[in-house]
Amino acid sequence: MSLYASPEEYGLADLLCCAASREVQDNEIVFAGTGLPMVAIMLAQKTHAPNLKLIFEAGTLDGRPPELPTSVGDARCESGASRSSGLFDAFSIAQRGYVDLGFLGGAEIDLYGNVNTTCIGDYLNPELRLTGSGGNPDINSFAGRTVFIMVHEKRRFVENVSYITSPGWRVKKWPGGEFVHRKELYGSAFRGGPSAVISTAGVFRFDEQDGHMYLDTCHPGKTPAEIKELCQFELDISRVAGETSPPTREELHFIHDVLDPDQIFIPKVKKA
Amino acid sequence: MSLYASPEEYGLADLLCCAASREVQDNEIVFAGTGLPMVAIMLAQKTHAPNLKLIFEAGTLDGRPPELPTSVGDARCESGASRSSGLFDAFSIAQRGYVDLGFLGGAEIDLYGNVNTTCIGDYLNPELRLTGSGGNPDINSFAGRTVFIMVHEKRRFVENVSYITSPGWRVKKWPGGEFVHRKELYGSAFRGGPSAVISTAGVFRFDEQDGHMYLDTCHPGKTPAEIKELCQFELDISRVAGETSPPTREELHFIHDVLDPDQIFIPKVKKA
Amino acid sequence: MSSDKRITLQQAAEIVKNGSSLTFSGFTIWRRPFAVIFELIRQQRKNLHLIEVNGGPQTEFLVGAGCVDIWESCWVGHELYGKYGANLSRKVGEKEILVEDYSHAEMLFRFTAAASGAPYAVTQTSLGTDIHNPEYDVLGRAGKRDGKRIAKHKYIFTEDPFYGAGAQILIPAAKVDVAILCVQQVGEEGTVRVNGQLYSDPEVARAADITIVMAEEIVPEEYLRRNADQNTIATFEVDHILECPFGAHPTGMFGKYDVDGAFLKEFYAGTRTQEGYDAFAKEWIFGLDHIGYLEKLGWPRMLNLRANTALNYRPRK
Amino acid sequence: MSSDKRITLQQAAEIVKNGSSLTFSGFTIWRRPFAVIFELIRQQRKNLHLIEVNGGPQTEFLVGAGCVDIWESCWVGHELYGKYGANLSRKVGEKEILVEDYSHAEMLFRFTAAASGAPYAVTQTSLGTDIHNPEYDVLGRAGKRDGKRIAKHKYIFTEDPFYGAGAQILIPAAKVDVAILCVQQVGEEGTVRVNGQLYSDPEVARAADITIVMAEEIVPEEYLRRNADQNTIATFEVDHILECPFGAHPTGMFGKYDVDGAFLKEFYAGTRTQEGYDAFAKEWIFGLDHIGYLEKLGWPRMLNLRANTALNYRPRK
Repeated sequence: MSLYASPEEYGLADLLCCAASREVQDNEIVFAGTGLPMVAIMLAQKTHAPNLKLIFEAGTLDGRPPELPTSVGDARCESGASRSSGLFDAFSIAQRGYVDLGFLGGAEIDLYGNVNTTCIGDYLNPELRLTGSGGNPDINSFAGRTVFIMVHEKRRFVENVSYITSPGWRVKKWPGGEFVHRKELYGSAFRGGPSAVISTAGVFRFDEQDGHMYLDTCHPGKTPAEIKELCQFELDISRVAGETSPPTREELHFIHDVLDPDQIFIPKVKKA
Repeated sequence: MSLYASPEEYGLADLLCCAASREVQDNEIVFAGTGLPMVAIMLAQKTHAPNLKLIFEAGTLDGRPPELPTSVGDARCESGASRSSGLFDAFSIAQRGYVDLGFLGGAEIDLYGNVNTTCIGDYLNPELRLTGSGGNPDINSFAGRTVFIMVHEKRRFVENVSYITSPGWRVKKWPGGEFVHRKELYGSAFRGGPSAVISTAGVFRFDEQDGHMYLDTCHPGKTPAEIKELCQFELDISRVAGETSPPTREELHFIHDVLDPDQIFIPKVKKA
Repeated sequence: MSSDKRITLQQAAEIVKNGSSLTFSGFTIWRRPFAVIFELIRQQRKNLHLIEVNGGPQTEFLVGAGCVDIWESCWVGHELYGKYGANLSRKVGEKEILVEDYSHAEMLFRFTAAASGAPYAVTQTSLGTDIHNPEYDVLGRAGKRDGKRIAKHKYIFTEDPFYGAGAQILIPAAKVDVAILCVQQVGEEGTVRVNGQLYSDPEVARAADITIVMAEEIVPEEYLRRNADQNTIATFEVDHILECPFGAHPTGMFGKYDVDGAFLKEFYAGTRTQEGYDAFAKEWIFGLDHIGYLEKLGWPRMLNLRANTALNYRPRK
Repeated sequence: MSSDKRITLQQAAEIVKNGSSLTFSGFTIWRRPFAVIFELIRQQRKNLHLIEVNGGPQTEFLVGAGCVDIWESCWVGHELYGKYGANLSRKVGEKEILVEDYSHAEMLFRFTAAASGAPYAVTQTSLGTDIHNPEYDVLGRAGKRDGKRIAKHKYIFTEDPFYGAGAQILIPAAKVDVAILCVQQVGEEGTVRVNGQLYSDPEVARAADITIVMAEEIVPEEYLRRNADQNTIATFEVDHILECPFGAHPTGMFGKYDVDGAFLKEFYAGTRTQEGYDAFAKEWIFGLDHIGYLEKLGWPRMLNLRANTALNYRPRK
């Protein structure tokens, strides 16, 4: 039997979860958001990164929840942690530079990895007010790398996001608002930026020099041309490395039998 | 039997302790330093101020130590406290404005209540380096009132202290260093200042308008003229209210039988 | 002295005046002081200014009821049980509410500054985002920045002069009139012991001018003082206390009960429109008191949320 | 993974290089990492830069031994057992050491800033004192303010621009190479549980680039993780651990042993002169290791300091 699952054995959420999980390296300190990223990180912990340290924004440090928390404030976060305290600790630690990797989401993203979770349309007269920033810009400002997990629709991969909630590789320099490279603005607080976007179509990375997103791998069944068509900005498809690796059978086992058996975040695909 | 002890029944340390204790009002939040002030505050707690809240600088809030701590970092501080944590809490609470009263000491004091605990002589070429500030200026900056307990010697009650460690009613405005009223410098952080000096000679208070120290009460056996002679600056003795009340028999009982039976801070005077 | 601080739910709500600024304990859908929130809605409080490290169902209930004029925070939603704050979103669209956006860390540092008596904090978060867009200073545009309770500036740009660390953002301390906390235990004199994650409760309690603590149980002070290093908030930081079991429902409480996800889902699904909100409030808030609310929820529902003592949450199987 | 972080006393001292900046756990005469302090003296470390929230016997021992070039802090002494720091005082008089004075709260806020990754803090303490006298910037006068490890300015005066609160002092974050902590318990992976007052241990551990934790006992991680909300410092903030019973002697440790006042008194009385210091060091430091030191102290002395488990200190009667 193959290491990798065959297409009928997994769903899109499984694929995203496993792709996200593989962004984690062993021994890293990872800032976990609610939802699929939480499953992805715990999957990494069960597989290739047993020594990763998990920080929950609500205040649990080096957490090892025995049962999947439904959010970062969940009572389950505290079980087995090295220390449970509060947001002051979590954000102080993050700003101090301890965090290697954060997982985030967004409603819109631009070529530079700027992400919007605040509103659609003019901020002062919005078509739709969203949840707001949460810790998205903070984790993105403080961590060495951030990975975004997003639904891929053309209206989400846009030329200009309605509101830059979370900073990409080229950001606005205030008070003027001209775009500059993140490195220029962040000074000695510069530690990196978005390192990958895992969408429902493919995996994207960034050229740290010009700050542009490029397509790294296409999800099984998708072509670079199709994916380019799903972006309003000019997507670089010259550096495609191939196809996104499917989930392994071991990964699917951990996701569905151990981590999320109740399908809270990841639905189970019935075998054909 | 009189409420008050007769002169042969108490020592100078008893007198200072009781005078200090009487500066505490019930329900106040009091920042306690090591030594005699600690006994004074706990004496107030046993007598007229049962609801005072004691803060120890090292991080114990609303403490009720069953046995006298020998310093504010002592393991005894934690027993029976509302919360034990650390300096960040103690100083945050103080800067936030919770503290009504602090007790402090000093090596030198001037007319305005500026106190020195740092060095004798030129700071850059000192005759004698002392302990340094500790929390003296902090408690004095943050509390509503501060009371200083000092040995009264002419070399200590000076025209100009060698170094202003802790701010009085008229302080130096930097970068120039000209003296201004404390109120002018502290802005909305102004909450008060030194309210009393309890020396081995008498009790002194301050005119908050001109910021000058004046003699309030003379300790038994001392005259205003004698005390004036013990100050290098021009001491106002026009407002003397009388003699410092001696310890009561009840106070002496608490000091020697309950709080400090081992005479750690306050020696016991044998009855004649 | 032991009962000085005790008040009732009604009195707790009455301490919050029309126009007060207000903040809460908890985090998104955990440990929100719902029994007081419901009472505020019953008492039809108006013109509230919410300043929250993060929002959640409590924001949505108050906003939907028309209690809130200004919301300063970073996030609102129901986590897994409702993607965003539909009531806030509706009122923003209808310009019935002013929203001032900060980042999560900024809100936390604003409360930390206030809690330690500093007028502002310095941070390097969120540089280059529209959170710092000078055009998007909503309270400034509305002429609300009087420099008293609302700072003269939303933020100020500066540079680190000590180590050359580059751009810094100064953000004003969060000044709030009242903080309402919902915790597991409070002592008779006000000592608070929070179990599990503290969220931003210590900062919030200290930042506010008046702090009200609603607890699952009021316990003897002496019990809490036996282990001072396990306590979270000291007596003198707490002005009023009240006991109110299940006071956080429908949000959860570590060690006591889980989040009532079904309740939140129903609220989220049913209150996209004002009519929907009004119907929900009519059913679940008005005409009930806290005991009536619990009786309406019923024993089976509440027993099903009950946390396991060894685990501090309700295991899924 | 469980033994990765373990080092010996000798190795702990070797991590501190000549010229390192260094700070410690504890408060005045409590929980100072003396076993490592003694080892640093035996290894004749030089040119150390101590940055301490407050000083104490550990300062005096290192300063007397000639290990220290710069001391930034606010206080040194032995509390009840010695009025001031006689070794520091002597070396200041002889201009063998640079002393930079801040206030106690300033030192604490400097570490808090460093611990939360901010380059500086804002405070209103000590306004109008000589602590802020521009002439008294000792490290500036000595040309040490390179803006790297030592800030370009001792402090900066400013005004609150948000609420008009008036004069403010900006003080630089405390940047330190190594923090050495002495605590009751550390887990195999580095989780620290401090009992009793925390002093400034959490800030100090997080501010330093390298954090070494010496504990009375190394315990199974799993034991500490059963009650995560009682732990003080998380695994990833700790780089090295070692077990060293009675490692804080002659200072005290909550729940374990009281301060050895007689030892401190003898040190204070005997080390006013350099000759006195050298004789004391010859007797108590050189030629001994930690076990030799404990044996020299002897059982009766140590049993007499032992804390009562119920009280956490040794009752006087």
